[in-house]
Amino acid sequence: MALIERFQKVTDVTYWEGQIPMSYIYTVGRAGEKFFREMIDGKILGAKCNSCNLIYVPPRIYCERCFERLEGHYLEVGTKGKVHTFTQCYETYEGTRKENPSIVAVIRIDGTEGGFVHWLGEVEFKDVYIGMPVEAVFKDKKDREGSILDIKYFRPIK
Amino acid sequence: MEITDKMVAKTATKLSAEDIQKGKVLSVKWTPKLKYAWDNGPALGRYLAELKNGRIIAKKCNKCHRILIPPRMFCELCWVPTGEWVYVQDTGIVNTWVISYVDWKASRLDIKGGVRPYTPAVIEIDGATKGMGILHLLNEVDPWKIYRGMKVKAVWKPPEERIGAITDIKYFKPIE
Amino acid sequence: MAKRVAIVGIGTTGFRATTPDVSYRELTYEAAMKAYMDAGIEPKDVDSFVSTAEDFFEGYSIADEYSPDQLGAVLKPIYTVPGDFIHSLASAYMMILSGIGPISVVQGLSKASNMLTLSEMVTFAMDPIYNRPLKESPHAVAGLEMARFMYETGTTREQIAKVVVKNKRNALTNPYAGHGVLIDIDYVLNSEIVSYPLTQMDIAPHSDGAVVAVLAEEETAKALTDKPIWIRGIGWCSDTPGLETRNWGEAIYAQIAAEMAYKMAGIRYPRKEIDFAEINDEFSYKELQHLEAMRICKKGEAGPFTAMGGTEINGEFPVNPSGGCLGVGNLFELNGGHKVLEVVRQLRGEAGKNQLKNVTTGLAQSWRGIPTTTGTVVILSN
Amino acid sequence: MRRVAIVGAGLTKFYRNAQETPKELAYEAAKMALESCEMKLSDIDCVVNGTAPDAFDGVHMKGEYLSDGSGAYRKPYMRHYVGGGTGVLSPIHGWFHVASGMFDTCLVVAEEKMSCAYPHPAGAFLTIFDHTTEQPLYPTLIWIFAIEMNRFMTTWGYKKEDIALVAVKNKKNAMDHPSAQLPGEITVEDVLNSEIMAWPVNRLDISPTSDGAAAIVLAAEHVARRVTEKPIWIDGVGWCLDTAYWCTRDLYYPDYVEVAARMAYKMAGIKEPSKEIHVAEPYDPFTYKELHHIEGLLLAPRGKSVEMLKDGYFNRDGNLPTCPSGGALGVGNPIAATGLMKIIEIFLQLRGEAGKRQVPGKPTCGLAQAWGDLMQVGTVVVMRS
Repeated sequence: MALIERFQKVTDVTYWEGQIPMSYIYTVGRAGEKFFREMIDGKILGAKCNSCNLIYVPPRIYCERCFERLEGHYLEVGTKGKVHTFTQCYETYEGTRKENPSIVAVIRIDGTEGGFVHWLGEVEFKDVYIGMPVEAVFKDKKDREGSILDIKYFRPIK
Repeated sequence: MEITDKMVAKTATKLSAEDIQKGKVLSVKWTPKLKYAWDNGPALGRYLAELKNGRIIAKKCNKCHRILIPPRMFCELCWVPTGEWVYVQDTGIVNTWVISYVDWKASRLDIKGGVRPYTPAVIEIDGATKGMGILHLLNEVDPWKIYRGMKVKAVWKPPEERIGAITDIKYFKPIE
Repeated sequence: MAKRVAIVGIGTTGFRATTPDVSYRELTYEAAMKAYMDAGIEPKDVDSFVSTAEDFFEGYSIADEYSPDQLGAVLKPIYTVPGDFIHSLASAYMMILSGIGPISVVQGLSKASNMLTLSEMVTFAMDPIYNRPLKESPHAVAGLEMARFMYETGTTREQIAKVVVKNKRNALTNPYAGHGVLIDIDYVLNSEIVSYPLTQMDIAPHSDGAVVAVLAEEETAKALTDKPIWIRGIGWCSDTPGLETRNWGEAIYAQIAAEMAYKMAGIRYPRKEIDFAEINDEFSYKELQHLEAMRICKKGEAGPFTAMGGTEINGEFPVNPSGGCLGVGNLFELNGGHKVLEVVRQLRGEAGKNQLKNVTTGLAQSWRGIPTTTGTVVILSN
Repeated sequence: MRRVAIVGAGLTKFYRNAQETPKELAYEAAKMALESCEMKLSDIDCVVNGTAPDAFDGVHMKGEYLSDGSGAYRKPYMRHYVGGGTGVLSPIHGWFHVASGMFDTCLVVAEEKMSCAYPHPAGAFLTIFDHTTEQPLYPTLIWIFAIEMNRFMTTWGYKKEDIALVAVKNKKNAMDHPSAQLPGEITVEDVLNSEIMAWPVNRLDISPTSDGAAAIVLAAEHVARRVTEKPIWIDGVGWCLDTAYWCTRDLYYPDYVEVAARMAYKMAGIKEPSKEIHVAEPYDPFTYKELHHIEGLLLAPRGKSVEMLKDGYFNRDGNLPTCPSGGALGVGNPIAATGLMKIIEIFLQLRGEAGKRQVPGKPTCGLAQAWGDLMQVGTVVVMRS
C-alpha cells in the first residue's frame, strides 16, 4: 500500500478539532435596499426585464438571462401568489430534529417569474396543494426592520 | 479611451463601516458554526503524541535523506513513502522572524499598556535537515534583539498541562 | 476536434463512512499512487494537475494550498477548481488540448466525516439575504424539489423508493462502496420523514475517500495503456442559483450539460447509443429527474422504467451499477470522481460482480448538491 | 492551439465597504466588459469565475452563488482559485476554454467582497494555515509577509526606507486610476512613520482590504478580429504551486514565480524578459512583494531590484514601468479582482488607452503576475498587442 506504516491500535488514532471562527454582515445591495424599504411599507417590489418579458421577485439590478440593467424598472407586484411547491420540514438547519415541523413553500407571485421561499401559516399541512392561492402576511409595521422576515408567512386566500 | 472613461461611471457605492453597523443601509448578520475534527493520520498523530511527552519527532526520507519536520508519511519532493522516525532536538536557530503589533483579527495589541509584541519566527530545528523549520513563537527576549541565527530552546508546558498539541511548547527562548 | 484524450489511469482509496486512520494528505497520496501505477507513470511525467476542493468542506480558507504535496505536484502547474470532479476533468481535458502537455492529473477528495456541522455548512451556501434568515434545513430544498418533480411527472413515492432499494443492493457487491444494504421498498417508505415527501432513506449518507485520474492525449495514451478510456463528450452547466426563479421540476442544468456532451460525442439517441450510466443520486428522486433531463427517459417515464427493473444491473439501461451516492456515499465535490471511476471500471471490464456485459459507452453525471443548479456530464468509451 | 485575445474589459470601483452584493459587483464588471466590446451575453459561449476564499464573502460554494451575476445563466461555468494568485489565473483558465477549441468566446469574471467578514477580513486568513500544527498559534497573514520580508531584507541588505519607495510610487500612480481606493502623494517618511503592524511591515507597506470586481472578454482569433481592431493577445501563460510546508523553504526568493514565469516566457518565445517586456504589473499586496516578484520574474537581477527602483527604473516613465495602474497598494486589493485589474491595466497599456497612466514608448509586450496562498503560488500572463 501507499504508506509504509499505519496505525496498528485503535487507541493510537487521534484527531484535531478546530473551527473557522468568522462572523458576517451582508449589506442587502442596491436592489435589496429598494426591495426591503418598500417591504417595510407592506409592499412587494419586482423588477421587469422588457427584453425577456419577465418579472423578477425579489428585484435585481440585472436580468440574469440577457444582462439588461433593470434599475428603473422596479414595480409593485402585489402580495398574492400561488403555491408552486411545498414541503413539511422536520429538521433544523443545524441538522437536529424539530419539535414542530414547519411548512415551507415556493410561492410564485402572480404575474411574475419569481417569488419567495417562505413559510405557510394559518393552514394545516394536509390542506396545502400545488396551485393554492396565498397572500403575504406581514409583521406589525412597528416590528418590520427591512428583512425577509418582515413577512411572517403566506396564508391561503379564503 | 472608452473603457477607462466607463470606469469613472458609478459601478459601486461607497459606504463607511458605520453606515453598515449603525443601520444607515440594511444588512443581515450571520455567524456560521463551522466546526471540524480533522483526522491526524499516522504522521501528525505521532508528532502530537510525542509533543505531549515533551519530545519533537521527525521522519526521514530514505531517498533524499532529509529529516522532515513536521513529520509526514511521504516526502513531498521525492514522492516516496518516508522511512524511520527520528527524534530531533527541542533547540534550533531563528531563520526569520516578526515583531507583531497585531493579533489574528488585526486588532492592535496594547503595546503602550505594556503588552509584549508577538514575536513569531521560523525556527530551524536542530537534528532536522538544515532549512527544515516550524512556525512558533519566541519569548523571554527583547523583540528588537532577535537576530537571524539566534540559538533558541523550547519552553515546555508542565507535563500535566500538555494535551498533544503544538502549543505544548509555550514558546522558544534564547540559549547561550 | 483534432486530438483525442483518454483516461489512462485511475486510483481510489474506496469509500467509507469514516477514515480515522489517515489524514486528507495520506488519503490523496494513496489514490494518487494507485493512479500513477495504473497509468505506469511517475509524477515527474505529469505536465499539469487540477485538484477539486471547496473551502468549507475541507475546513481551510483557500484549500488549494494543500493540494500539490500529496500529488507530487510541487512547483508544477496545478490549480484548484471549487466545483465537481468532472469540472476538473474538463479543465484537464482543455489543458491537454491547449498544448500545456500530453499528461494531466485530476484529483478529488472527500473527508466528509471531518465536518462536525455539515448541515450548517450547507445552509451557509444559501443566499444570505433572501433564504438563510428563515433558518430552514437545506433538506427542505430537496423536499420542495421532490414534491414538484412528483407533481409534474406523476412519479410515485414507490417508484422513487425503488431507486434506494436498487442502489443500496448494487453497493453490496461493489467492494469500494460504503453503504450497501438489503432493504425493501416498505423500509424506505416507512423511514423517518425529513422534509415531506423526502425520508431519511432517500438521502445519501456521506463517505470519505479520494480519486485520482490520469489523462493523456491520444499518442501518449496509446503508448501507456492498451485499455485507454476515451473522453468522447464532456459538458457542464449552471442554471440560476436563485431559489425564487429556478425551475423546480426539471434539472435544466443536467439537460444542457448532457446536450453539450452528446453534441461533442455525436450522440443523437442517448438511450440507444449509451450502454449504462452513473448518475447523481444524492437524493433518490434525483436519479429519476436526471435520467429524464438527459433524454435517457422521457418525462414521467423514469419512475415506471425503474419500477419495472429497467435500470437494474441486468436491465435494459443499467443506472448506478456501483450503488450510486445512495450506496457508495455522498462524496460532495468528489461525487463526479466516483462516477467516472465506476464508468472506467465497467468499460475496462474490472467491475467484478457488478460487471455489465458488452458495454462500450458509459455516461457519468454529477450535480453539486443543495442549493446549487450546477451539473456535469462526461461520456466515456473504450 | 488557437490564438486567444482579450477584446473587452470592465472594472468596478474598489472600496473598503461597498453597498453592492457580491453578485451585483460581479454584474457591474461583467456588464462593462461586454459593453466595452459591444457584445451581448448571448455572444458568450462560456464563463469562468475567479474568486478566493469563501470566508470573505461569507457564502459557502461562493462560485455557485456568484454564477448569475457573472453571466453564467444556463452556460458552461467553472470557478477556479489559487488564493491571491487567482486573479491572474482567471485569464489562464479562460484561455484554456478558448485555446482548446471548445469555445470561441469566454467571459472571465473575478470578484471579492472582503468587507462582509467580521471582526476583520484578516480573520479569514487564520484558516489558511495548517489547522493542526500552525493555527493553534493564532497566526495572521501579516506574520508570514513580515517573515518573508525580513528574510528578503536580511539576504540582500535591503533597507525599509528603500522598499517604502514602492508604496510612494504605486500610490502616486493610482492617483490617475478611476477605480482607486487609496491613491495619494506620500513620502518615504510617511511609510516609515505609519504604525507598525508587524515589523518590518508598517501600515503603508500593506494594501487595503477591498470590495470590487473585474471582468474581461476572451475570444478566439477569428472572433477577436471581428469585434475589435485592437485585440490584445495572450501569448504566454504560466502558473505553479510550491509546497504547503512553507517553513521548509528559503523565503528570500520566490521560486514559484520564476518557474511560472519561465513557463510563460517559453510559450511566448521570450528569451530576454528584461528587454522584451515593456510594461509589467507584478503583484504588490505588500511593498517588498513587488521587488521580490520583479526578481522572480527575471526582470531584475537578484539583489538588484532596490537599486533599480531608486534609479527610477520602474517608474511610469522609467525603462520598465511596473504597476503603472497603482497596483494593489494604490488601487486596492479585492484579491481575485486585483489580479484581473492588473491584466486589464496591461490590456489598456498595450492598446494605448490607459489615459493619464499611459506609459511612453508604445509598449507592445506586457506582463501581469500574481501570487498567493502560503507564499507558494505564481501566476503569470504575457500579453502582446
